[in-house]
Amino acid sequence: MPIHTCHILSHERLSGDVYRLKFVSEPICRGAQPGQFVHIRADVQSDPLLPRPFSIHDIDREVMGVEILFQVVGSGTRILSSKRKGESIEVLGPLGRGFGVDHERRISVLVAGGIGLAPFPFLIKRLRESGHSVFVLAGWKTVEEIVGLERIESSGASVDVATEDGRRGSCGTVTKLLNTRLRAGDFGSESEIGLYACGPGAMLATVAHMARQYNVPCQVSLEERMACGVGACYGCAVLAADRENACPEYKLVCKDGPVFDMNEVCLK
Amino acid sequence: MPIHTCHILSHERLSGDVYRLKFVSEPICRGAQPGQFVHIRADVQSDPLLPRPFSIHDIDREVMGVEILFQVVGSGTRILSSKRKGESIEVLGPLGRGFGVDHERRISVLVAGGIGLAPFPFLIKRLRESGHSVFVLAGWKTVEEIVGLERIESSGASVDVATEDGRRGSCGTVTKLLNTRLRAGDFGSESEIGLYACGPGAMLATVAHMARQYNVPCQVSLEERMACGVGACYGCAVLAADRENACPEYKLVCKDGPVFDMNEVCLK
Amino acid sequence: MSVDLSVKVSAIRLRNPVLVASGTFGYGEEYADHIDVRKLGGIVTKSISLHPRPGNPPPRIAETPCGMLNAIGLANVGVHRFIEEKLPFLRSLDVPIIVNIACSTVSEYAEVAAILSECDGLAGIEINISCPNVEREGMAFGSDPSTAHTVVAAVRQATHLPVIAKLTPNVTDIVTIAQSVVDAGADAISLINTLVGMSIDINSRRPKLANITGGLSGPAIRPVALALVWKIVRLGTVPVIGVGGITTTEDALEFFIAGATAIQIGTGNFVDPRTPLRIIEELKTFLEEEGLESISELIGSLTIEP
Amino acid sequence: MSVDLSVKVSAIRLRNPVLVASGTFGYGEEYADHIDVRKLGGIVTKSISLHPRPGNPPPRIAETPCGMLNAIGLANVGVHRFIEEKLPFLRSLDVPIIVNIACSTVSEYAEVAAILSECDGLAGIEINISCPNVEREGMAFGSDPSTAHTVVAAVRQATHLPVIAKLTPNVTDIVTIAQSVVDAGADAISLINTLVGMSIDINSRRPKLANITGGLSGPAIRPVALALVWKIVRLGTVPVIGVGGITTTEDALEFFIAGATAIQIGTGNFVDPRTPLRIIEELKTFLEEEGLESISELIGSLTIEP
Ligand SMILES: Cc1cc2nc3c(=O)[nH]c(=O)nc-3n(C[C@H](O)[C@H](O)[C@H](O)COP(=O)(O)OP(=O)(O)OC[C@H]3O[C@@H](n4cnc5c(N)ncnc54)[C@H](O)[C@@H]3O)c2cc1C
Ligand SMILES: Cc1cc2nc3c(=O)[nH]c(=O)nc-3n(C[C@H](O)[C@H](O)[C@H](O)COP(=O)(O)OP(=O)(O)OC[C@H]3O[C@@H](n4cnc5c(N)ncnc54)[C@H](O)[C@@H]3O)c2cc1C
Ligand SMILES: Cc1cc2nc3c(=O)[nH]c(=O)nc-3n(C[C@H](O)[C@H](O)[C@H](O)COP(=O)(O)O)c2cc1C
Ligand SMILES: Cc1cc2nc3c(=O)[nH]c(=O)nc-3n(C[C@H](O)[C@H](O)[C@H](O)COP(=O)(O)O)c2cc1C
Ligand code: FES
Ligand code: FES
Repeated sequence: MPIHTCHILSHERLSGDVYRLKFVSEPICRGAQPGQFVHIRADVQSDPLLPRPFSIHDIDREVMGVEILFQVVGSGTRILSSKRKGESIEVLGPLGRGFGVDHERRISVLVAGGIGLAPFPFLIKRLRESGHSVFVLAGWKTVEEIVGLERIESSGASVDVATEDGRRGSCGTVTKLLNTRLRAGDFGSESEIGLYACGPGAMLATVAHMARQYNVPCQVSLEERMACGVGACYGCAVLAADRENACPEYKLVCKDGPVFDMNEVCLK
Repeated sequence: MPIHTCHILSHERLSGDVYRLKFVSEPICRGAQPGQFVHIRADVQSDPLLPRPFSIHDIDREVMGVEILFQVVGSGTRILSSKRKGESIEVLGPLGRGFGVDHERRISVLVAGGIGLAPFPFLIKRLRESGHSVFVLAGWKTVEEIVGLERIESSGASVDVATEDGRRGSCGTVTKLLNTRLRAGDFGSESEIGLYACGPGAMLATVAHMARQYNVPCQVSLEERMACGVGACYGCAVLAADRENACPEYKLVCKDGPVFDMNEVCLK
Repeated sequence: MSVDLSVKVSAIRLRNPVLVASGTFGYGEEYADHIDVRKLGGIVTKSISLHPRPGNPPPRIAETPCGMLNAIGLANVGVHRFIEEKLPFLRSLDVPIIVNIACSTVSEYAEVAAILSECDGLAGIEINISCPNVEREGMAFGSDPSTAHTVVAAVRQATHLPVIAKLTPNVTDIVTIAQSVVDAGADAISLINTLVGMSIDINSRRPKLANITGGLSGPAIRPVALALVWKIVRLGTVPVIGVGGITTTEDALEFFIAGATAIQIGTGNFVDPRTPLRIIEELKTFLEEEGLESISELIGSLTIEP
Repeated sequence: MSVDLSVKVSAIRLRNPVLVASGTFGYGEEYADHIDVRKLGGIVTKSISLHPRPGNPPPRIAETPCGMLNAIGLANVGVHRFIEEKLPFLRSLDVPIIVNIACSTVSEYAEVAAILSECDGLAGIEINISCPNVEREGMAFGSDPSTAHTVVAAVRQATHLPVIAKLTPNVTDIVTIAQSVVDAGADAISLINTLVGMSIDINSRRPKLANITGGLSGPAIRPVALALVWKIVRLGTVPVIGVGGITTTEDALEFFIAGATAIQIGTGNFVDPRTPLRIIEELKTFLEEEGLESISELIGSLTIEP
């Protein structure tokens, strides 16, 4: 899909530094898969120069709207956060390989760390359409950071929260919560479970570790610095699995991912 | 005066590409002389990097407002034009040497080419306060470009317009108009006249030429690319008068000017 | 009658003078879903070496003011897989294909050039001489006139294809280097490759690139590229292809006015994949508005007397 | 207890490590109405030559992406008027004053250094060796190790003041140049001076600078400056002063972490004259937040192992 100029339908600040922005794009609405991303330039300015990648948060077919959920961490996201309804942004996408819906395993457990929740509303829709039961475990450091949960709650998934400050849901990390739930067999039979995870690298490594322990498949959504977003610059490499001691081999997050099977890449 | 952050009081588009912006600055309001300029950064962005110089158009003591009149010609002025009321800009000033009010010559003739009208409302105020009679000759290429004239008309100066397309005022350049008026003795006795000119380089050279012919003093406001605006970088040099064949000597527009006596600099 | 954008870079005929730069456009296929690559003036491939190279560990890129650093490490599939897997698609486009080659020894350069010479449908070879020379303490081939001469002469001997030498800006005296590659038989010169740069994450106090330093590209370096292009154009030897920080038609025009016969878009593809095609269209408009019939009337039209 | 920002650049003691760069702060007085110049770590003057120089014809500056080009042409009042007209004010500030010198022959360099040595109240001399050497076809003194050595040795002989050699980035091998100026007796090295660049007005088809090419400065060049600073720091010979594109505290921190003992703000003064003072304040906050007692704990703290 060529890069195109997209009109902003709505833009709201959900919490201190997290925003939800909705823009119109018929091609993305029609073509996107959950877990894919869009490469966005807030403006035609040349500083920052490069587009910024964001997971597709949700799509709204009625208005051909595409949503992203993003956190302000630097100049690119700051400028994006200043865009108003009615203005436009430049969007390239949908890009990359999204989540595969595992039709053999109809109990889907989605694990999110912080803003890693971003791609899940769209994924939940797709999973529910395929008749899966969906459990979402979402973790944050503090209760103040919790954001975007209503969308998940109203999606028909059952939601469990973990906070490290213990002021909402279970106390501790989301991976600790996952472990508890898996151990207790809360989701159902292990042979029915498929894991989908998005969040910081360390969290993904822990989730993958548990997945191996419990012998369930796991898909992880990775992040890496990107330039082109389409596999042309070789910028967004991640080490392929089991390659640490051999001659290294790399995968490209933008083209081979951002969603990988946990066994394809080296997580740490 | 240190650089300071100034609140925008109003910002209006007067015509296709000309804007009038008013910001609050008590120090500039109190300290400025007509013909001085302010060095403005529309934002803390780093592209464009440098501040842009603008003449002080007018000041409004009641609200401590400072106005500039500017034309969009490139990225700096484009970004400035997008600033809204309530936002703020970074301002260094007042800078440079403004117009000297010649108390011996109480008939002031102001000649403006296009956006060169910018510094005149403030100058007219000062001249009128000093009891001068003020004539303004203002020229534009086409009638569509005429902008900012009401302010002059309501200032108590008598105004004469020239357009090159002949669709308003006299037909031709403003220097042709000046010549006609001087020849006809329309302003009064030559020994009473002082000329003040702002506009493109070629226009200033012609005005200076006439001033010599009619033996009247003339002050010209010059433009040159600026970096520091305070005389520190030596970037805004203009050739000093009568130096073309000798070892060159330069004046700095930001420190020695922007207003010069026509005999100080080499105009062409 | 419409304006003529065609140029000749030595024996390479281009329908229009806007190419995409090595390493920024993969093997052509990556952008094929996003723009009509058939309209490009030409495609310069990612640097190809004799054997496949995995490239450097991540992070490989970092953004800098109006620019970016990269330390990809010449990741590529190697010349054999290139010919098998990548070339058929490229050939199908009916666009001049220039293969950029990068090696660590002189004999490897010659070998890769010879292998490529056997292939149909290539328009030329661009030699990336900015790579570290493993035989000489990793110093870049292109930073010394005599090693630059050796590499270009070896490639020249190994192939009948037009040879473009791509120069590095990280040198004291680019003129001597340019002269030596021309003496060695280069048909054209492209410049510039990236400047050496570095960036540090102040929180972790680590370099932002795993490789510590990387190559700076993008609008930030455009003035440097333009100065060097103009310097080499003035030698009046071979055609010059301008590369470095071009993202708009105005940028491209600066290079043509300075005397570049063609240009390459690198980082500009990342900023907006439409960049090269937009420049091609807007060049036509510009020439029409200026009353020029062909781009060649613009090339080298810089006025330098006061 | 408050954090300690003081550093020693060889024998030059600075209360804080933030200086203003030559050519961007005039003779100190120009900015005195706008900021409290007494708070600066030090002031490096505009380059001074033996005789006054008018400088180049205008236009002398042009803006480029995240940077600017200048071709001021070393306009200055000459060493004698400097001492009479400019030095008294500078001396009154109680801030370390470093006089930057730029000449066209080796003997002029020595002469200017000797004249300055007679003055009270100077903290050091910075040698701008990027100037064209009129005795060698206008090649910059600093682009060759042996001419760089000659100039620095001549100045070293002529003065007891600490000598800082300011290097140009427009060279193939900055390490050799650095080693030669250290051998010649430089007490410290500052870098970088500007990169050579050019820009063209596409409407008039003329260079934007009357001088055709000029020096590129500003954030655009920061990655280049940082890479070179890090390279010279690793030699471990003399203290290094980092210059190039610093406009924020984060930028400054990159240079300290890479190992610069002090920094200079150049173009950053034009962007906002408060830049150096703001960085001084924010450095204190940063150190406090990191739990460091002095800037020296930060200097050279780059981690490069994975
Ligand atoms: C496939 C993909 C999907 C993403 N989806 C989302 C999303 O849905 N919502 C969201 O808020 N963010 C998402 N991100 C991260 C987002 O792209 C970065 O936060 C953004 O690019 C930062 O830009 P900036 O200019 O604000 O920050 P910068 O000033 O560029 O950097 C600020 C900090 O953010 C980190 N960072 C910047 N870019 C990346 C990146 N590409 N990957 C990892 N870390 C980075 C840097 O390490 C740096 O410390 C995604 C990233 C990828 C690769
Ligand atoms: C003392 C002084 C007072 C000024 N007062 C006013 C004013 O009251 N109203 C107003 O509209 N403009 C005024 N100008 C001109 C104004 O500063 C420029 O138009 C502005 O800097 C252009 O910035 P830009 O980024 O939009 O354009 P750029 O992209 O930088 O340049 C666009 C074009 O404008 C020309 N230009 C840019 N800067 C200057 C400059 N400093 N001097 C001359 N030409 C320039 C260039 O040649 C270029 O072709 C003044 C300039 C000076 C030096
Ligand atoms: C991510 C990236 C990868 C690159 N890889 C190569 C390469 O493999 N071979 C080469 O000769 N140049 C390579 N370059 C350099 C570009 O071809 C070009 O010379 C340089 O980026 C300057 O142009 P630009 O500013 O338009 O990007 C690469 C540049 C970038 C940004
Ligand atoms: C307008 C201007 C004038 C300069 N004049 C001099 C000079 O006279 N002597 C000198 O050694 N460096 C001079 N420089 C170089 C600066 O001191 C500094 O090395 C360079 O600009 C890089 O730093 P920056 O990016 O912070 O500006 C000048 C730079 C500029 C922008
Ligand atoms: S971002 Fe360019 S290859 Fe992935
Ligand atoms: S703008 Fe710096 S001296 Fe005038």
